Parts: sequence; structure tokens; C-alpha cells
Amino acid sequence: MSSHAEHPKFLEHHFVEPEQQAASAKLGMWVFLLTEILLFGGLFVVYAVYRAWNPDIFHNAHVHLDVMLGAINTVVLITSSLTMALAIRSMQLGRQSETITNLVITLLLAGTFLVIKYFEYSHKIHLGQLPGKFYTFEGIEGTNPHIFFGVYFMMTGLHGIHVLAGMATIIWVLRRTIRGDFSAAYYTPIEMTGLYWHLVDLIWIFLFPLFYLVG
Amino acid sequence: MAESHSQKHHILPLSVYLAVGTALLVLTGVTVWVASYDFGAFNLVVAMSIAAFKAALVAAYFMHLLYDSKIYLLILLTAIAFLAVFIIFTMFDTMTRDQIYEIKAAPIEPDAVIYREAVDTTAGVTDTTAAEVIDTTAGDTSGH
Amino acid sequence: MSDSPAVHYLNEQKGWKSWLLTLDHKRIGILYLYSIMAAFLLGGVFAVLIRLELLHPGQQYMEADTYNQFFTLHGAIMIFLFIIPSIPAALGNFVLPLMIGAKDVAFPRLNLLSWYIYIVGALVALYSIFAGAVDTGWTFYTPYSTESATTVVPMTLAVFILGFSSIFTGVNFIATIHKLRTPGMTWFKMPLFVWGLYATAIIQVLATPVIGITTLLLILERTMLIGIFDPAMGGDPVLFQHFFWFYSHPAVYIMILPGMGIISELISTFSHKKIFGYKAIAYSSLGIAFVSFLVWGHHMFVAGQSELAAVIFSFLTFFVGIPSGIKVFNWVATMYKGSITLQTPMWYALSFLFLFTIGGLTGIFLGTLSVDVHLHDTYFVVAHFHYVMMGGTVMAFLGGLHYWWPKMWGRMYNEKWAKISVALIFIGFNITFFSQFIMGSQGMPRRYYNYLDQYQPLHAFSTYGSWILGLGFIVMAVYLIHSLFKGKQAPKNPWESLTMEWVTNSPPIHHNFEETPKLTHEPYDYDKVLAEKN
Amino acid sequence: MDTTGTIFMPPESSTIAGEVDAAFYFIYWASIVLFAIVVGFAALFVLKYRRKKRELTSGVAHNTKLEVAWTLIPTILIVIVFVMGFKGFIKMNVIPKDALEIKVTGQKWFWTFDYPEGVNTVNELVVPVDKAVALTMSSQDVIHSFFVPNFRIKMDVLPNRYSMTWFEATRPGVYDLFCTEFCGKGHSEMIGKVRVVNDREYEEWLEEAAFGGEGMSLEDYGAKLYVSKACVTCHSIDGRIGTGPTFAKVYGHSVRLADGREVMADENYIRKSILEPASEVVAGFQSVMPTYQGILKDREIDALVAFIKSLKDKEGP
Repeated sequence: MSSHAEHPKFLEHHFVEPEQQAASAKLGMWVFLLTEILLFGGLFVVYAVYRAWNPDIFHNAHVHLDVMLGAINTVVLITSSLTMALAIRSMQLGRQSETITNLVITLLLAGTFLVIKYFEYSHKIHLGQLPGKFYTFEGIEGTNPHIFFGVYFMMTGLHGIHVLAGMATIIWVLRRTIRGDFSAAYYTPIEMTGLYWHLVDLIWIFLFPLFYLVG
Repeated sequence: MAESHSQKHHILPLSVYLAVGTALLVLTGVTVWVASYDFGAFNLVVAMSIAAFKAALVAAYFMHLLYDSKIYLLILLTAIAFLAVFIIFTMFDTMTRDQIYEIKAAPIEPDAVIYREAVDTTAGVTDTTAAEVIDTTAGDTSGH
Repeated sequence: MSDSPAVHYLNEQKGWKSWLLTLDHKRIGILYLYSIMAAFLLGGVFAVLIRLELLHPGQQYMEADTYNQFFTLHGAIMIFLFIIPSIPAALGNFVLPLMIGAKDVAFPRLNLLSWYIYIVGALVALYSIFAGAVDTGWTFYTPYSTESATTVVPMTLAVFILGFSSIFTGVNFIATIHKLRTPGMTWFKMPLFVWGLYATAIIQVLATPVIGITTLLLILERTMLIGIFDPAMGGDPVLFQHFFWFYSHPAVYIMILPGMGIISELISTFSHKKIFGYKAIAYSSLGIAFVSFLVWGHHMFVAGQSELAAVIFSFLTFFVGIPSGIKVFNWVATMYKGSITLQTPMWYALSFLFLFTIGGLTGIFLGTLSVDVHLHDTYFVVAHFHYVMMGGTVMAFLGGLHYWWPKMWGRMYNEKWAKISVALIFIGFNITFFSQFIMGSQGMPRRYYNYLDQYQPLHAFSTYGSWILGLGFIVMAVYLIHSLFKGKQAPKNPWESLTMEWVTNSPPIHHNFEETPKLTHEPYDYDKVLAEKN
Repeated sequence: MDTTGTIFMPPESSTIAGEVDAAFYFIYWASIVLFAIVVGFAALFVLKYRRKKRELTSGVAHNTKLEVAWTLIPTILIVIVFVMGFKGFIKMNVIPKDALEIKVTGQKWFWTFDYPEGVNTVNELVVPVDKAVALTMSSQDVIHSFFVPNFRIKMDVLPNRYSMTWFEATRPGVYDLFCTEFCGKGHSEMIGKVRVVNDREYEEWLEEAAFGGEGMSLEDYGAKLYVSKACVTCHSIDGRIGTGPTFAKVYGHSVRLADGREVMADENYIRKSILEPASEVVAGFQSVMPTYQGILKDREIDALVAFIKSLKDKEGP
């Protein structure tokens, strides 16, 4: 099929050379990240509009979020981002076992994030600090505090779904790493997973202060 | 695998990653710490500035934007620019509805229906609407 | 001499599995073509039924609720299932790699996945039709859509799913255009259709996520009353309109930009002349894509948004008109001193020029603040967007379909019947929709099941037109299907085009080109190439 | 002032209409010229440059003068058009100080107009000629839109929010009033009239509108209200099924409700159906009727009950 003398196994037929394939993947991934930013963007618009309309509600309601848990989760997610970056670096150097270790740590940290989020959510559900018609909490002064919790649950919920999707992808590249699919010459899937994971981290970096700190 | 096929990459030293990671953790501490002081309207500005700086670190080092082709940076900036357009243009409307008539700025009845259910439901027409709203959400295809 | 190879992409592999699991962009393009044609048929049937009901005031043969569901479904199907994927996903998929000399798109598996997502979205939409069709209008305005007893949730879910199909096509095309151009094809040596697809893809990836989040918020508003869009829960219905139009205005350019790209190809090819103002046309595509994001508020001049916002949006709106105008002038200038042949695709290009100019100019009326206050939500708007969407995009799509038909199937269609069909469509279209400009400016509101007697003659006129229009499409379906079996063998390059897809065989082989094609001239160098040949 | 209308525009009947039409026709003629240029040249080239033999074509693809011209001239035109539209829009949005203030309420599927004198009307807005009328509008359910083609005004009517518009009618007459934001089943029936009268007639009308049916039988008064309060939009009196059940042969008959109960249609049932329409919905119909609480006075309800009572033996068509 190919006239190239050397045609590595990972190179798909419609690409001429590995650089072209890797650059295409990266470009596609970045464009996909752009769509993710705009997907979340809609919720940032909702946040901005309603915070500007009801600053008092956002202030009165945000004190009901646990800054400590939020901060711990930020640390967890940032650390996982670091280990993800290190996983890629290890593979760039061809160190397969180091990559596996880093990916496993990333996965565990992601799990930790979700566990903490679970405790936060269940506490709120218990108190009735919920969106829309499920809102039954009575301890917040001002008009329509349910909107704050609606925005909170939507943004952190969508983020949580992205964490889950990220974990699924990490498991997939972990399996392929163990299988020996990757080398210093080809590690595009890990790199793409990394980009996605860093974006999930990036979004949390904004969510944390917006909800837990300034409200 | 022949050397010519290996991916072009710039391998950062481990120290850079660790330094950036540490900086991110320190900045997390800083943002929590400054939040305990009240700067009034500047609370948001301070918090967002720190967050933006942290985000820039992640993008530049973890996501390799600093070393990669600038097209990826362009894509990221495009996303941010269009998000800014979305926010700013929408708020042109939401923040200036009272320019000519103040009465247009706010809802007639500020409280949502869930806070009003104790009130006599037949007294005002608005409440009937709200009741309808809650009714129809019970089932998607009711009324057929 | 036959240019059809014995083995080509259509017969290389056989059986339905080889189609459903194909990674070949040409086959995926064909799969899309079948799907959108089915959607077009369904949407078209709704259109004919709507026009039939409006023949006379009062009830003809359907209830008000049925009518409301029909116009909603007509809009939703035509927009989300037909027009948006029509040119990019069907024709674009087929010709984009061929035009830039590539073997495939950058991500063939993602490409197939897009089609499957489209099918899932279409099935959810179909489900919503049978489970009690939605009646909100394709715009889903709150709080009507949060109160309506119809299947709003499945339909908005379908829109959400279809959005991802569109996003993935956009991602794929951007990567393809950036990375897979054949050696020597620089940005400004790309065919203009590729530029059109590129600008379209940019809008697809920037705008479509927002309709995703909007439909998600609407679903949550309906199920949980989160209070973002529903005034009864402290929400703001006008905010919904901002969200909706942030996507849906740029989406209009998702529909028209690739159409403009096709017209550039057709006019240059059939005038056998170098395209006038290549860079102006290319840049104006990007310009339109950019400005299209700044003007959504012109759908909301009387919606209760702030007057300041309305003024800003109106001002910016006019600047979409300039690049569109530049394109039209460039096309006309291309024909000057050309050597024009009037084959079917050129008839479509000329129809486009006529109809799109009307559609574009009537847009100026609607962008003007005080005039829009009068015309907003009347039949004037209905006529305007049909002139742009159908007179523009659909004409360009049909032009492109006839232009690339020989390449797709290796067969020629009957030129005489094709011309009869284009004439019927052109005449029927104008009768159907020009009358709507008049009744609209006379005050006839849109989405009316019943109407006052004074509008009856124009409504009747419009309905008669729709019959001619429908007849045109039936004729087309017959001769196109006939051509698949009995059509003459198509040569490699029936139109003497200079773009790269005409270098390979008709139909092309699985890998498109025997060997990586070399760029010997720019896409519209008719002056040089014709001189060499003579 | 154009009082007969043109092929495109209905007659001008308000102070703003002339300005809107001037902008409309400016764009109209500019468009016709541009259209003629584009299509005219295209047609000319098709005729003149049809391929005869395989002619060579020129490779000229630029003409700076031409390109600047076709960029600059439309730009100038659109700036002019923007300014025209802007001026009219500002006028439409700034209400004169001495305007007569009327509260407009839109609901499925009729309009209610509340006058400062305490009078209210349904689906008929009566205003004096040559006097600015300010409309403060809101909706009780979904979004509606207030549109009078002859006045060239339109404004959406939002639930739980106020929106404003105004007009000054210049000619007495009766004008169509449409709802132009899709609002459901009865959207196309949500049509009212604007009756413009001179000052003397307006005063007389106000007095008459305050009339509570004195000197009329309850039944006749009810028949009058049946039309003027827009019951007619959804309820027939000849047995036809509309958005709501017919009034014919209801009174004194038993009615099956959506929840399965059977009730006797007596005075209490009818009164309750008017004031709390969602409480007892007839089987086969959707609960879409708004309450008339606050719109109808006691005596008016009595009159409607008497009217419905009079239809108890009416045969269908």
C-alpha cells in the first residue's frame, strides 16, 4: 500500500509521516478543547448574569460551601495534573513503567476528587440546598437562592462528568501502555488524554474561587 | 523504530514540572488566604487574577503551549475571545435594561413560585401560571 | 474512452456491512447524502401540508395543534437534520479530501462516528414526533417550551446530540484542511469551496457547543425548574433568546458559507475564467464567520432586551452585509468576458445569484431597527430566510450535487430533464415566497394557523407555488435515480474543471489518487490551462 | 401622509409610521438598484459571453478601483440606513410625557386593557385620535407580542416583566391588532382591534364602558360579555368543539371531568370554571384557560352564567 520503505505500524494509511499524524491529532484535540471551553462557557455566562443581578444571593449562599473541601479538591486535581504531565514526560523518555506509575497516581487522585465531591453533594442533598423545585433549605436570606445552587450543581456536575470521562480515557491509555503500544516515538493518545485532563483542571481552577471563595 | 520517525518533542526537565506544580499549590493557598480579607468589589478581581495566572501556568507548561506551535495558543485564545464576546454582549443587555425605563429592569414578582406556595393560590393570576408550570413538569406528555 | 476504473470505491467492497463500517470519506459522504435526502423529503412533506392548510382561512383539514406541530417539525427537521449537514457533511465529506489531494479526512473513525451520532439524533427526533410532536417552533422559546405539554425534552435532546455530530465534522475538517493538503497547495492555492468549508468548520466548533449547553439548560428547566430561563422560577426568558441565537445566528452562516463556496466553484468553472478577487472571496468567508458572532441580538429588537443592546447589535449586523456583497460582486465580475456554458450546475449558480441577492437585500430591511419593529415575526421574515436558506443554500447544494454527481457515481444525468427541473424549482420558489414578502409587510404574522381574509389571495398564490416547487423536486428525484442505473458513463472531467477532484477517475478509487497528485496550476487558472491546451 | 397604503405597506395611521415607511422605501429603492445591477450584469454577461468556440479567457482577477467602489458604496449606504433605523427606534422607545397610560395584559389567548379610569376591555383597545398612548405591558403566561401593522409598532409582552411601547394614532378607524409571538393553540385567534375615535366619542365610550348592564336583562348582558370578554375565542355556542368545550347544552347537564369525576353543571360549577379554570377541567380538553379573577365583576359573572343557562337546550348546527 505504502511506497515508504519504512511505514510504522501506528501510522495510518492516509498520513504521509508520523509528524503529520501527530500534529493532526494535536490540532484536532485543541479544537475539541475549544468546543469544551464554549460548552462550559454557556454556564459561565449564566453565572455572570445572575451574579450581577443578585450579588447578595451569591454572597449569602456561597458561605454554605465548605472552603476546606474545595481547597483540598483543588490540591488533589492540581497534583493529578502534574502527575499526568509527568506520565507524558516519562513516555517521551521511553520509560514505560514510570508512565504506568504516574497514570495510576493520576487515576487515584481523580477518584479522590470524586469521593470528596460525593461527600459535598450528599451533605447538600441532606440539607435541601438543591436546584430548582428541589430546594427546601430555609437558612438563606434574599430572593431565589435556589438559582445559586442550580448554577453550582450544573457547573460542578458538568465538571464532574468530565472528570469521569477523563478517568475512562486514562484507564484506556493505561491499558494500552501496559500492553506496550507506546514508545518514545509514538505516544499521541497519552498526550491527547493529558491535554484533556489539563483542561478539566483548568476549569476547576476557575470554579473553585468563583463558588467557594468570592461567591 | 527509526530515529527519523520519532515525534518532534521538547522534553522539559523534571525540575520545571515540579516547580510549576509547587507554584500552583502555593497559589491555591494564596487565593484561599486572600479570600479571608474583604476588598469589596475587588474580591472577584483578585480571585480571578490568581486563577488566570494559575491557568496560564498549566497551559504554558503542562499543556506545552510555551514550546509548541503557536497555532494551539491561537486556538485557546480564540475560545477565550469568543467566550468573552458571549459574556460581554449578553451583559450589554442584562445590565442596561433600565436605561430608558427603570420599571423594565427587574421582574414584577421577584420571588420564585416555590417560595410562594403557602400563599393563596387563587389570589393572583401569576400564581396560577406558576401552578401550571409545576403541573406540566410532572409529565411530558400529559394532556393527550 | 471510459474513465471508470474497473475497481472503484463503490464496488471495491460489497454488502451492507462494508457500508456501515466504512472509514472511506466518500462512502460516509454518500451515507450522509442518503440521510439528509430522507430528512429533506420528510421536511418537504410537512411544508406542503402546511401550505395546503393555509390555502384558505380557518380549518381546512387539520387542527390548530397539529398545524403548530407541523410547522415546528418542518423547521426543526429542515434545519438540524437537513441544511446544517447538507453541504458540509454530505458534499464536503465527499469532495474535501479529493480537492486538496488527500487520501481521506484527518480522522476517518471520528468521521464515521459523526454519522452515527447524526443517526442517533435523527432517531431521537423521530421518536419525539411519534411520542407527541413538539409544538414550540424550532426556536424553543421559554417559557412556552417549559410549559408545553408536547415532547420538548426528546426534541431538544435530539438537537443536543446532533450538535455533537456537527462539532466532530468541524473538528475533522479543520484538522484535514490544516494538515492534509497535498504538497505545494498553500492556503491561497486552495479551491474556494475548501475556504468555505474551513470558515464553516470554525463556526461549527465555536457556536455549536453553546446550543448544546442551551438545550441542556432547557431540559433541566423543564425537569427541575432551575430558574434560569423560566420567569416563574426567577429566570429570564430573554436570556434564553440570547443563548439560543448565540448559536442559531452563526448557524445561519454554517448553512450559507459552504453554499457560497460551491457557487465560487461553479461560476468560475462554467465561465471558464479565473475567479475574480480570489483573496477577497476567501477573506470574506472568514470575515462573515467572525462577524456572525457579534450580531445575534438582531433577532431580539422587540424582545424586551435593552435598547442600547439593540442599537449595538443593529449596527454590527450591517457589517455582515458587506462581505456577502463583495462575494456577489466578485461572482458577477468573474462572468465578465468569460466563455460561459449553461449546463445544469450553472443554472443553479445563476438561480442562487438571483435568489440570494433578494434574500441578502431583504436582510438589510430586517437589520434596520425601526423597520424591523414592523417586520419582525411576520411573513416578511419567513420569506427572507427562505430566500437565503432555500434560494441560497439549497440552490447551491443542488448545484453542487449536479456538479459532483458524475464524480460520485460515474454516471451522467439527463441534461434536458435537469433543466426542466431547475426551471420548475426556480419559478415555483419565487411564486411561493415572493408573495410572502408582500403579505408580511402588510402585517401577516408568522406561525398563524388561521388568518384574516385580507391575506387570502396571497396565501393561495403561495400555496400554488409550493405545488410547482414540489413538482420540480419530484422530476429531479426521478431523473437522478434513473441516472444511477441508466445514465451515460461519466468522463473524468465532464466540465473541464481545474480543481483536483477532477484529476482522478469517476468514480474515484478507494484511495482517491493512484499517487499523490502534484499541483501543476492554481485552481482557477483557466487562462493559462486553456491557452496550453489550444 | 400615505393613507391608502402601498403594495408593501398598509396605510399609515400613526405618527411614527411615516418615518418607518421612509426608511423602508429608502432601502427598497436602494435594493432594487443593487439587484438590477447584480442580476442585470449577470444576465448581460450570460447573453454576451456564451461560449461559441473554445475561446481563451483573460486571467485578470483584480481591479482595485472597482473593488474599492463595491466595498465603499455599500458601506456608506448601510451607515445611512442604520442612522435612519436608529432615529425611528429611539422615537418608538421614548414615550411623551403627557401620554394616556393604559395597562396591557396578554394571556392565552386574549388581550386585556386596563384604563386609568378603572375600566377594562378585552381584545378591543379604544383610544382617542391625535393623543399619545403609552402601553405598559406584561403577560400572565408565555411571551406574546403586541403588533398593530397600521401603527408600525410591535413589542413583546413578557411574563413577570414589564415592557413598554407607545403610539399616537393620526386617523380614526378600526385597526387590526395581532399577537406575533407564538403562544400556542390559540395564537392565531389572539387578534384584537384598535378603535381610534375622536375625543367626544372617546368620552362617550368611557362612560359606556363603565356601564354594568343596567337596564339590560342579565341574559342579554351576558351575550354581550361573551363577545367583549373574549369567551368566544375558545367556546362556541353552537356545539362546535373549540379550544374549550361549547356553551351549548352545558347548563343542567352532567359533565365528565379529566380526572374521571362526573359533576352537574350548575351555577356554582360555571362560576368556579370562570374563576378557577384549572380546578375542574372537562375530559378531552387541556387545562389552558386563564382565570378571570380580577377581570370580571360579580355582576358580569352572573350575567355570563345567565347567558350559558339560556343555551341549555340549544341544538347544534
